[in-house]
Amino acid sequence: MINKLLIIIGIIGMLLILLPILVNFQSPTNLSALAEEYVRGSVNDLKSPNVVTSVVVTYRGLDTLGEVTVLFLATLGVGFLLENKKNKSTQRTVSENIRTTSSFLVSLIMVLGIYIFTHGHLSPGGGFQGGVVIASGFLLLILSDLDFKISHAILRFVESISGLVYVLIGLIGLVLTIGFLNPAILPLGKYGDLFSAGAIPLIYSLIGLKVGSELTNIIATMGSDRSSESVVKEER
Amino acid sequence: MIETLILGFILLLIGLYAMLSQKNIIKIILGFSIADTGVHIIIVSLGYLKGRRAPILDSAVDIANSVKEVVDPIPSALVLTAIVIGLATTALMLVFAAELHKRKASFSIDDYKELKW
Amino acid sequence: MDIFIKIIYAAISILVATLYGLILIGIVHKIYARVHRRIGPPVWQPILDIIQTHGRKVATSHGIMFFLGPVFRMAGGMGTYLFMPVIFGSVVFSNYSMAGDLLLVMYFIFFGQLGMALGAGEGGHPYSPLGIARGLSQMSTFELPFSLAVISIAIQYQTLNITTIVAAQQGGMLNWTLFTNPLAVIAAMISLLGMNMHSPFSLVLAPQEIPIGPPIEMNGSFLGILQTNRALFASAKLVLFMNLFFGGATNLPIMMLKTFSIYMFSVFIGAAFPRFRPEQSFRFFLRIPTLIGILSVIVIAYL
Amino acid sequence: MVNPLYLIIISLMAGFVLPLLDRVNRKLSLATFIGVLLANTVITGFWMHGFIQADLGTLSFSTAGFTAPLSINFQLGILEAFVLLAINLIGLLTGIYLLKKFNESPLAGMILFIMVVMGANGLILTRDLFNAFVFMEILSISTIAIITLKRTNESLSSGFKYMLASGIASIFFLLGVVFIYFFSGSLNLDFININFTDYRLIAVYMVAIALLIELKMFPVNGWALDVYESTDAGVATIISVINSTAIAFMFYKIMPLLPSNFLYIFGIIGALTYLMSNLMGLKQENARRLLGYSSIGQMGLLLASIIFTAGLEPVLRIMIVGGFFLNHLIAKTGLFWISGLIKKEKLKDWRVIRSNKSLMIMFGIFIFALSGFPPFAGFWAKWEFVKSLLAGQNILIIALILLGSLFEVIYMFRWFIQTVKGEYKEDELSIMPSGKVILTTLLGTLGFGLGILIMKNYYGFNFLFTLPILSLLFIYLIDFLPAKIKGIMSLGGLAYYGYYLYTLVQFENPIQILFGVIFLVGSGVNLISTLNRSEISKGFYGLLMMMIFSFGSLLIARSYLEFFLSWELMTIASFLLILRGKNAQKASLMYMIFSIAGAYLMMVGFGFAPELIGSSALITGLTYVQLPLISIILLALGFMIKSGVLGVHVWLPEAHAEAEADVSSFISAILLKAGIWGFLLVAISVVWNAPQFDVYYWMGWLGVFTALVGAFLASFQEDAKRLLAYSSMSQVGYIIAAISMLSHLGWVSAFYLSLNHMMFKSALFIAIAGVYYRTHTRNMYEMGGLIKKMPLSFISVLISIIAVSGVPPLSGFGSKWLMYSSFIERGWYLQAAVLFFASAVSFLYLYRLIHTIFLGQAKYEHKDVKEAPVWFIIPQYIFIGAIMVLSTFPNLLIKPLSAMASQYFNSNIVIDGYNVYSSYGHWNGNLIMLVTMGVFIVPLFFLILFIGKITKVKQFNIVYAAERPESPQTTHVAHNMYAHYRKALGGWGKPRIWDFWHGSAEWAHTMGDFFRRIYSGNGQTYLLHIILFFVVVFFLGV
Repeated sequence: MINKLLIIIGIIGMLLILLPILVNFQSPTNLSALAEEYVRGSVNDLKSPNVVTSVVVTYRGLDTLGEVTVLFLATLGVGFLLENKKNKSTQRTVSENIRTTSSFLVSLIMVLGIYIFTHGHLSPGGGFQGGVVIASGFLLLILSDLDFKISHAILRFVESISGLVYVLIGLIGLVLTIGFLNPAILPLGKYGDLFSAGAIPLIYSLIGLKVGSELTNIIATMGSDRSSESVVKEER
Repeated sequence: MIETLILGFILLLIGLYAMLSQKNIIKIILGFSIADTGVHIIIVSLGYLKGRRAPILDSAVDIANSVKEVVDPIPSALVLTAIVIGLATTALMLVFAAELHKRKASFSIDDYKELKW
Repeated sequence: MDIFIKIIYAAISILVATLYGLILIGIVHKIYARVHRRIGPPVWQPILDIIQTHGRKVATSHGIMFFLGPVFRMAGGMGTYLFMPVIFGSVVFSNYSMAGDLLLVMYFIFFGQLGMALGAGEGGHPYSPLGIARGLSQMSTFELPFSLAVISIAIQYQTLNITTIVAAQQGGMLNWTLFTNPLAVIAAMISLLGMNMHSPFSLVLAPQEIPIGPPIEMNGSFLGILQTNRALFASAKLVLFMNLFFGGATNLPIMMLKTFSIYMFSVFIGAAFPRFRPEQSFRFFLRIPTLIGILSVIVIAYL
Repeated sequence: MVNPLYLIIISLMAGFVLPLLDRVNRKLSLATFIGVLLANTVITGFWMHGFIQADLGTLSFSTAGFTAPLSINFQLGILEAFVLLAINLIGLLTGIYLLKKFNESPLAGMILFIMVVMGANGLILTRDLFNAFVFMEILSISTIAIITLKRTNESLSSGFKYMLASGIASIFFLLGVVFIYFFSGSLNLDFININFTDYRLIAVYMVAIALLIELKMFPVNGWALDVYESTDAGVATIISVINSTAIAFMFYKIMPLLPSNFLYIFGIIGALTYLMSNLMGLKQENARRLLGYSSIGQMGLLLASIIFTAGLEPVLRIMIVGGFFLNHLIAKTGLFWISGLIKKEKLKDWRVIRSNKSLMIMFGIFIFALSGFPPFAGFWAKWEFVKSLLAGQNILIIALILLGSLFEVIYMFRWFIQTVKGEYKEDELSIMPSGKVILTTLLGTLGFGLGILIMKNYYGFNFLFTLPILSLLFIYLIDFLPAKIKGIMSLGGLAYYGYYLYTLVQFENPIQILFGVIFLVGSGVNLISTLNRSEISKGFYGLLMMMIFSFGSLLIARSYLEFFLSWELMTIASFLLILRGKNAQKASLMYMIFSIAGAYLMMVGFGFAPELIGSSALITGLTYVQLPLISIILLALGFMIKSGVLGVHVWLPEAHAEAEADVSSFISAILLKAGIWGFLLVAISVVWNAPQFDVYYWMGWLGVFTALVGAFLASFQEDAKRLLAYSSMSQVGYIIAAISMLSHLGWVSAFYLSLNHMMFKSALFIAIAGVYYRTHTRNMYEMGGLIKKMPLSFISVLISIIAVSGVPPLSGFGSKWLMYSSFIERGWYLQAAVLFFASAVSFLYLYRLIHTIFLGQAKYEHKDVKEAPVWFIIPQYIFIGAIMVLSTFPNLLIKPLSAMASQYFNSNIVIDGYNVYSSYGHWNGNLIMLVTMGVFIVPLFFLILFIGKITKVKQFNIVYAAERPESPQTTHVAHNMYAHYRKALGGWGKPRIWDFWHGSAEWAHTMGDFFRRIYSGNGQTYLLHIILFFVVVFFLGV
């Protein structure tokens, strides 16, 4: 009872604290100085139409590297926790329709994913989005094809190599003393081209690969882990 | 946009309330996810400028006058990172939940107080 | 040469005091006997007793400290007496009062008691330490009102020098401390009851409980010395009280008269009251007399 | 220099490449793992070196070819370099520590470890708020994942609780950062230049609260405790040290954004965390969880110090914050490591540590460091912190911190004592891996060295002040020698030291010489008694010399800090000496607690005191300053605790009784005088600059009642050493009262009594030590009749008790005479009466002491007892000889003492030949001695001449109702000797003070137990705490 009351007090308190922000909220009419510089710089310095991509990959590239690391850590943690639990998955059947459709869809999904991360600097999307799409393709495979076994070794290899190359690309900038993660190590090219904006498409592709393999890894690990259910059954 | 901002706050508070009041670990994680989503919506709505376009300077945008035409790209960039981190956290939480369940066959958070005081 | 004369004077002084003390004890015995409707022993009986005990051929000793106990006791008695001026203005009876003041006398009283306690302790008889424990405890309690009284008169006369205190009380009875500072005198006189160890404060020698008390193992010459000392020590204490509270004495008869009166005070009280239990005695001293003592200090110092 | 970005890059590359390398060979990945940590350490080491060599300012490193605020930048200044070096070094060492574990567990452990370190590095370096968020997430996710390195139910559930809490914290942080961007238009700390007032406040508030949650502040820290308790020792180390440090540094970085009223509240929260977690720690029995409480407390202290040193000059600030930081870093790392080696949960099971000497010493070092003892960094930090807080009038914070520190000392030392004194069985022994032991030893040595470095380089202490520590180390090196050789060497060293102080340091004031005699000559003579030790006595002489040299330093200290340092060193040494006693657990703990409490009072008292002018010894320097009243009271209280004044005396009998026989005399005769010395110093400052309120009048009363109560308590003891201890308390009461009089005669008597007490109490304690050595009991009723077996001891006890009692003609009377004369002269009449009473009562215990041991009936089991060993007899007779000389020729002493006191007061005693005249009376010690000898000799000769034949009789030949007594036990009146007195005292005889302290301790434990119930173990409750904390603190601040 007291607990309930305290929860309500807490939530109401939070509300009261946050309310002034809503009350005083005024939608800005201009970009902040920093945002303006990003918008201009994206066109002029980086030749990348997608400003968000410029910010994500270049200006705040360190964040993105960190972000990739966080995902990497989560994968690692998931693997670490669910290790050595390769119980047989419970029997279930998959209809023929789904199996056929999915095998057809998967290739399309993969292509879409690759498209998204290679065109990250031109259109909406990017490495993460592409990676997620690829992972969803694998998810579909795992769900539909019971015999589908994805090799953790390959996933890990892709994951490691793409991460390593990503850091190395950044390192080249540092070695050339033009700055860590500076995409200008490659020619900037023509504005709007696929092969433009320096190393941005390359980095985004690597991110795409890495995110894709990591998420797939997580899904695969979680999917293969059925031990909890079996324990429950035994207890029942 | 004030409407989405309000929505974000409501989601945040709903999420927090769920985290505080639900006993089921999965529901608590869901609560966290809801709150996290609320935060993401708040971030995006803070960067929104009325009547402007996404910050992708393709042919539809007047490049010379781009700063007057697009919304703030920074929150968009931040939210991207935030989403991924949120995803990672949620995944890890779920794995913890699974592992806990494996040991005690319970999803009630009240069952996991071996350590106290 | 001076020092030898001094020693001779001291010897005379001690001799007189001892004889006086012995006769005093004899008189008391006589009084007690008459109260009991007996004829009683002659007044010189204590002297005969001493001669008799010294005449014993054999003395039993429990060890060196036992041997020294009576010596300490006697030295304490002699010392206490010698550090006091007995008769105001008399060269013979001024003793070694120049060695120290009232504090010295008060502390030298302990010398003999401590030594005796040690000697008796070595005797190994359980009654000795029992008596000593009672005695020490009671001593600590009556010392409190007594010290308050002493402090009170020290404030009053602005000195701790006994000769000066006596000098200040000269020139008529009304100058005595008894009249100028009655509260202090009351406190001190009640303490005196404890010091003299007459009933109701006769805890140490309490014949029915711990027969004879500390000196129970003493015999022969040891006992003789103790008896001698009892007389000397009694008169020393009386002289101290006389000096402090009753104007001192300018000659021997006055001294004897005054000390006799003081002594009779405790004798009469003792004849009238039964003995306290130890804790009753301790509580008694820590209550009324102490309050009177504090009062006397406050009255003298702050009013 | 290497770009600090490499700290991130190398770790990341290693993290990504390790899964591949591990396929090749595990050895390779282990090498890489260590290589990365080593590289980090080397890089930061170079930077630290660079910053020390030259003032490089703060350097900025940007990324992506753009400068801040466009891109994310790192900042590296000396502060960052220092913190980075520290955490990377601990990271490296802990990595090595965990190497074996990592070799056996999945690869993920190593990667996660590297990532924790990387996250911490990034968090410290980055200037971008959102980037900080990312690094914080890296840090917490990798920390959470690595918690499961030890796979148990507990670690999993605690990890989940951690996730929930850090999830909420990250939501707050993220929202806060975004709001900050929304309001200020920048994410870079260097470019945020608006004030976060009114509704904007929430932005920075959320960031700050998120950091406080991650810093595990009270009460939002329940999850952290579970984590500390359940995870692997190495992991706990990195959470406690690396993780927390990085977050604390982050807080430091956002501090400029926070409004001052909120900063103040956060500071209070920090101090409160320190207090509460230590209070709750009192009830802990699980070692790991206790360390968790302590870690959290230390973080609170660190936070408070970061906040409240904001206005100080940088060097001082580094001294304080850095001191606390390093202290926590080293001590906590060490303790967690040891916990990993011990593998025992319960505190009391840690006694197996005794099987490994060097680990045990390290354990001690960490405990002492954590409790803020010199020479460790925490000591200096605490000193400066309290001083700066006082300058800022932050009394509340000081109270919180010192109280918290006291609680910490209590449980830490309880643990320490339990551990080093506990008995362990052979089968409990576990073999400690020597590598880890060496690592731990290295760490302890590092901490010790750092402390010495601060001492030498920052403060520039004179050689003499480090001597106590050096002597401890030196004697530790030669500890294999027999005790006698060490004893003689110590004696020689002490002699030279005394000579050195006397001739070369040149005392400024004769009072120093007097106390020099008490401290050094007294110690020297007492030292002779220790030569009786036949075994090697490991550690004994080192501690003893440390204590003695600390006494010396106290005399010549020229600043408050020098004095306090020596004081604390003395406390350490004496504590460990007392702890050597067989059953000294409780006694030494009480001693430690009271000493620390006193030390804290002193610390605050010194903090209030005005700066000294010039560099003369305190005894001169203090004359010219006007101490404020509060300072006088606190200092005096602190010193009185050490002297065992009424109310705070409860440690004293315990410590005296339980210490080794030859140590007790040092404690009673000399250690208590250190308190007197301090008390005197305070009094000296008051003589010419008296405060408005006559506080000394009340201290006088306190001293007087100490004398009385001490005498009574002594009379009721059965234990000889306890009796003497209470007797010391009583005597100290006299001295305190005499000093408090602030008059010439009062001080003369105080000096006289101090010296006298040193002599007779030493003689008594050594005599009792001799008796104990022969009879193996301290209970007086178990002895009796020893006069025939131990006549020499008897004589020395006899003379000593005559000196104590003040019976003429011995020197004790001099002190009594001076005392009463001065009291009456000063107008303290009633006090004088109480003292009369006290000294009358003192006869009770003195007689009890000598009678029950030496007189009465000898016990059968003592029939073969011999005289005490010659090493006990020699010092006794040196003291007895000195007492006799001073009794016969009191002028030898009175004259110089009078001269000492007349530096401060007009002399009103006249010394004429052997006569001493006060305005009230006079005293001729020499004549008294002669007369006494005369009146003693007359009856003696009379007796010898006239006694006739003496029959020596055997035991039991007594007049006992014509019966033979049953046994000595029933005949020897000794047990409960003054029962009737106790009965007469009624309710006054109850041990109320003891009950009070007992009650206080009980109460504190109950409070701790009450408060820790908030940590219900339920992760959801912890969330609720967080939300409510968020709300409540906000409304408090607004």
